[in-house]
Amino acid sequence: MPLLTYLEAIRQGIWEEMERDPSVFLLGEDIGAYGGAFKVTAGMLERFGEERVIDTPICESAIVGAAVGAALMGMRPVAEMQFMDFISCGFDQIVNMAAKIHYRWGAAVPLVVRGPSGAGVHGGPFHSQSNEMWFVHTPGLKVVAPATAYDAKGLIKASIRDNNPVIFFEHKFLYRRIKEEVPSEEYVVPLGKAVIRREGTDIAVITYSAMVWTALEAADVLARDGVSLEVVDLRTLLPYDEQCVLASVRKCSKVILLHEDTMIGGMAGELAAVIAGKAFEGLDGPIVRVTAPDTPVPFSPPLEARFLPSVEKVVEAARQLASY
Amino acid sequence: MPLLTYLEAIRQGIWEEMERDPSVFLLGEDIGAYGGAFKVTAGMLERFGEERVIDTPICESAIVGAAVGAALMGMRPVAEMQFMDFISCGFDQIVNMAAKIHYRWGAAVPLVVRGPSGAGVHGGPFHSQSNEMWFVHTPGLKVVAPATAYDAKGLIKASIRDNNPVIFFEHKFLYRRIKEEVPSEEYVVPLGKAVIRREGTDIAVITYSAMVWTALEAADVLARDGVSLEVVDLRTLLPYDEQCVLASVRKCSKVILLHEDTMIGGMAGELAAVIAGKAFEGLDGPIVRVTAPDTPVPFSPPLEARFLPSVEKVVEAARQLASY
Amino acid sequence: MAQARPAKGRRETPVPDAHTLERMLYYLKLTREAEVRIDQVLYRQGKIVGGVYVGRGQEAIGVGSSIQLMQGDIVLPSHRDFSSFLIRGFTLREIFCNWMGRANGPTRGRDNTLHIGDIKRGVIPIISHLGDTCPVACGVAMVLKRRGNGNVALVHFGEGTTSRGDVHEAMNMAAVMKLPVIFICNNNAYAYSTPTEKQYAVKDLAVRGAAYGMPGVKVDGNDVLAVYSIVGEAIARARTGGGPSFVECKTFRMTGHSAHDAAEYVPEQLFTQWKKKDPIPRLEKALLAKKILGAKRIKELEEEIKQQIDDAVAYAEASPLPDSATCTEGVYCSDQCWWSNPPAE
Amino acid sequence: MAQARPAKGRRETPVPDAHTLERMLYYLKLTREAEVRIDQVLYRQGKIVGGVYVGRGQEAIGVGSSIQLMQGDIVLPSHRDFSSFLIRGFTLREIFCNWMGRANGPTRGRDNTLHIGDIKRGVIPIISHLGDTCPVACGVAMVLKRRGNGNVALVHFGEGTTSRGDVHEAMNMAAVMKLPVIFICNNNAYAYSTPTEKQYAVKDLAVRGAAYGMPGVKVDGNDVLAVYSIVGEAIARARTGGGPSFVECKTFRMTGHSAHDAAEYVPEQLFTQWKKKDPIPRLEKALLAKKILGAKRIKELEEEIKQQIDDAVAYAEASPLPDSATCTEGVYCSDQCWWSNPPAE
Ligand SMILES: Cc1ncc(C[n+]2csc(CCOP(=O)(O)OP(=O)(O)O)c2C)c(N)n1
Ligand SMILES: Cc1ncc(C[n+]2csc(CCOP(=O)(O)OP(=O)(O)O)c2C)c(N)n1
Ligand SMILES: [Mg+2]
Ligand SMILES: [Mg+2]
Repeated sequence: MPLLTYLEAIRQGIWEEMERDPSVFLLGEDIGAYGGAFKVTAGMLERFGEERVIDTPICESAIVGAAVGAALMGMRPVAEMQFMDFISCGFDQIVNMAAKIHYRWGAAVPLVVRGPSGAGVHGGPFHSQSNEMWFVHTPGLKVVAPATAYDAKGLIKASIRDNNPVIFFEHKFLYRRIKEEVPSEEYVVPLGKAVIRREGTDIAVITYSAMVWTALEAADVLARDGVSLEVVDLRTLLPYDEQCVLASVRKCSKVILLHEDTMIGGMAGELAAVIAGKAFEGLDGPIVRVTAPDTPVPFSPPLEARFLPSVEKVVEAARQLASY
Repeated sequence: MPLLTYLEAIRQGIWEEMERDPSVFLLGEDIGAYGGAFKVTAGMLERFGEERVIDTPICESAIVGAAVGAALMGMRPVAEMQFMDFISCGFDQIVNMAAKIHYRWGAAVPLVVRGPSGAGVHGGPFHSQSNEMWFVHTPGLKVVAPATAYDAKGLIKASIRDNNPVIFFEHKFLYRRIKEEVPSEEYVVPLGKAVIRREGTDIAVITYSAMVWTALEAADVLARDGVSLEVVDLRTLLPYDEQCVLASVRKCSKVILLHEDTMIGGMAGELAAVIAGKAFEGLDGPIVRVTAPDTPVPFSPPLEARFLPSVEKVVEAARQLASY
Repeated sequence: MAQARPAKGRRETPVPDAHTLERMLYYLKLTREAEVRIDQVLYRQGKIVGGVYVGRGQEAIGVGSSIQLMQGDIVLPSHRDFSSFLIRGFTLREIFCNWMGRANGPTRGRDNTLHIGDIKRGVIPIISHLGDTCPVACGVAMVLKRRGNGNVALVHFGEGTTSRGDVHEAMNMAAVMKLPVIFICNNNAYAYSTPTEKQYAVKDLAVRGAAYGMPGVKVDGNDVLAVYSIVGEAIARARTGGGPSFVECKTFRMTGHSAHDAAEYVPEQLFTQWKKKDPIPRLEKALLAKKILGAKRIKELEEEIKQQIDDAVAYAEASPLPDSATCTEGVYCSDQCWWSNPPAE
Repeated sequence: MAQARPAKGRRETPVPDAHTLERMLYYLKLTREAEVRIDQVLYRQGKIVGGVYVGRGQEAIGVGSSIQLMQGDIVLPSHRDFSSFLIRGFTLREIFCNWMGRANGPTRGRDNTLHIGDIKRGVIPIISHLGDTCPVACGVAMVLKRRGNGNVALVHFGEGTTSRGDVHEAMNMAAVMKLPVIFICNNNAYAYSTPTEKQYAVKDLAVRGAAYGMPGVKVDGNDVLAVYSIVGEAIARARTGGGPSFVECKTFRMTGHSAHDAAEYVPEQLFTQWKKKDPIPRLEKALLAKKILGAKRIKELEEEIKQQIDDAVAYAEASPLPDSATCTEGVYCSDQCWWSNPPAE
């Protein structure tokens, strides 16, 4: 199997869907000749032409709105946000136009809004955000956040084929840091299905995106002192895989909810409610959240390091919880 | 004490702050001669003049952005969204410009963005939304949602005096349905402090805004069959009063989290995480969420009635939980 | 509707034939009467709840524009373009069912007023958030252009809406990409209570066209024939690869902003002045003068219109409200749930 | 800085005196050298991390504009207007500390590049979200207008940024309210990799002024004297109640979009053409010819500039990085936490 980076896997997934389905097309800023700020769409203009790889002016709201219009006409647009931080400029079109059309008048809106999100590259407050919760809280959307190259490819393909608006959060820190063997045979990873990255018995760590790797490292460390972590990668945040989460919690009876996003109103809250509501009897200890603090993402490396949940923080939280 | 509606209380609060502090001014659509779509600012143009009651074109992003600019100059702008649904059009200026300035370079941004939110008046999907969580999840903002006329006045005054951007959610269903005696003496209700609306012993119901009244009605019903509800009104959602919430939960050992907003990613999740994290030992039953379903707000009365959490739904949930 | 064919070269100003003229008068009168029934009767009877917006006095804009659309064209009406829905084939029964929140209305009671859409009939509805349909029209036009059948997208919005960023982003994008979309501003002098001088600082919004590199023209929005020809030219240009246009239709809102608004802020004489420019008598007189229609035929049309409205209202009132259980259906498009516009395979 | 006084009537085109001319040359050279140090030296040494944007070749816009500001005026520079910060009194030490994320930089390491602000010194920084400072400038101008001291707000943005809705909403609002704000478009021919023909469909963006009812003029952005007079006229108009203006400064980005971008998409000859129009030698020649400055004085300035930059870089490198514990401080403005710009009581 060929070795692909997380970024190459996304490119290949989009590429295959473009080959497979002429209704798939791309729009965004600098995605054509330049291939995108991170080169995700490199080579696509040459292969698919200007009609299917469309450079736009700087207008996120019009980019998303145009994607909705094209989707209503039966196309499958994939819109790139140069950074997912800038999705706030197209926010209204996503939450009010795209998300509600099917419920209101029954038209399918098959589109994907994708782009790089997350911190760890010293991008500062406006190039490092994790903005998934605005959309997880919006009925009618689907929200995806892959952690591995295999999933990134399989999930972008599934997202493009989905008949609903999908907000696809790629983690820029993983783009070139992860290299995996990815099968060249056709496959998709279904939306809404979590996966257990590591089997464990003592504490379930529910997480997604880059933090999956942090959790796995922490699991290695803890294994040495006999604490067994189970690591659940949600992969899709909306709809999320409640059954998988509850099963893992019931099995381990203790749970840590981990994400890079800030704490208040973060995904950990939603998961805590579902767990404390439906797996209450199964809980042998408090539900623990390990997340970023409630601040913007600071720029300077020492501050950013403090902002990001680390292996150390997960290990410490797990040790405390294990001894509860 | 004079009887005031919820709406009149807000008007009086704004009016008093305008009288007290010349740096307070208003901007928004149709707020001047017309007095606003709901007449909250009626009479203010006549009293305070065009320099302090500014009608704007239809441009929510520029309205919020201009409020930020004025706030940076030492003013205390109060911007009206004709409906809080339309705050999505000024979203980027709130979450990226207003919320992060103090953290980034230490300048105070004392502004209020206020307007009518919530359902129950057959407004349909775009005039009925509860959009508080986008802002509860944004560090640097404060989020307020009063349930009573007394609080509405005291909280709008406190919000105007606060040195941070405050998003103030008025519930349009309460505007004219609530009439209370409101003291004419000067008072403010501090941000960040919840209040116990009704003392109880069996189940704590944590809620805010219009649902406070639903909870109180449910408490009356349940009192008859000997189930005692304690009703906590958060009043401020960010920062929220963790101590009050935890104390009430520990006292009752069972909790229902109630809001009109949709469930996934709603405030109930955040509260569940804090409770299951910090009051775990105090819990004698699963954490129960009673919220709207995860759909847009439907228009037709039977659908809207089904959408809204009702006294019946709270009563039923409480009976089940009581018998747990 | 005729098939759109990309004409060779730029067309000359289109002139409506007698049949089209009669249809225009018919739709003007039907729209006027249907809306009167809505805000003067049903709303006051409490049979329509929530917000009620009508386009009284400005019916000529929707009629003069949509009447020219061909199969495959898409219109994105504003909240005051009732006529566009009728012309594109929505029945009065469907429309009244939607206004009354009935289960068998096009939105199944989920959305209100004219938030009615159907891609097959070429209508994409507004959302309340003003201006949001302008970028959507660009996306529609991207697809129409690529398909190469000479189809166009028509998007209507009020003059107040032009202050929103989305309108700007869309007009600029359409100009850069030479998209076949016609931006039609229904300038009715007020945005809720806000007069134009508090909305923009130019005499005519038509000048905005030049700011994007597209033709910008103003037209008497109360003259359905003038709208027909000016919008017709823009449509012809768009069909033949000439790109987008901006048309400012000057008209007047002959009601309050919505049914609950008495419009006390509007100087009375403005209503009386504009009453004289009512587009319906204007067309009627012209057709009678030109002997294109006789008084008798007009009577027939009015009879027919009254009957249709009575029928539609009765039908809607007799129709069921939605089962509350359906509240949670159809949030997502899956095989189980969605009732129209499947995505093309 | 002199005190702004609302002059009676409209001023004639302003002409810089000898002292101002020297300062302009000084700031041009200082900006050029400081930015060369940043992207050619410190970035390559890995001493500056994250995104690095410079304004090489377009320094005349910031210099020719900000040099005219008076006490109480506010400038909102773009990400390429390094000179505006210097002219308004930020020290090189402060600026380099910020670029290097030091604890004693103006943002205490929380934000990067030129995201540096201080109301007392009349600078409000951009956020990365392009165009967002335009509405902010309107709010600033509302306050300045009300105070009546003849102060103005100056906001810079690139030509690509004009495609964003916020710029439109702000320009329209400013025109309607006759706000004392000058919208300055630094048109450097590219937005990242996007050339102007993919950004807008007009020859000159200056025509946008007319779309809002404000003067719109274009000027050679590489001619600091031309910028000085054209922007000066706009400032004079704004100071005396004449309202907003739009100025399009034609220039060229002599680097990649950021330090990591080789700009292979830019035809080589464009760089060579624009090299000839470099604003710095242009002013230097003019001043030498007019004998306003001698070669010796210029040498002195260059010496001084080099020393200042060396000092600032050394100072920044010797400055501490922030204590990680401060990460959670200052999210809110309360008595405990906030270090500048207390709201006026
Ligand atoms: C983004 C947004 N802001 C505010 C409103 C509230 N609102 C509804 S209609 C209206 C006036 C619209 O004026 P105009 O665009 O001229 O259309 P008209 O109603 O006059 O036809 C306003 C302010 C809205 N629907 N959307
Ligand atoms: C809303 C938004 N979209 C996209 C970006 C990414 N981005 C940063 S700079 C830039 C190009 C800006 O071009 P222009 O406005 O011409 O300014 P220039 O860099 O040429 O000075 C882009 C697309 C952004 N920062 N903000
Ligand atoms: Mg109007
Ligand atoms: Mg540029």
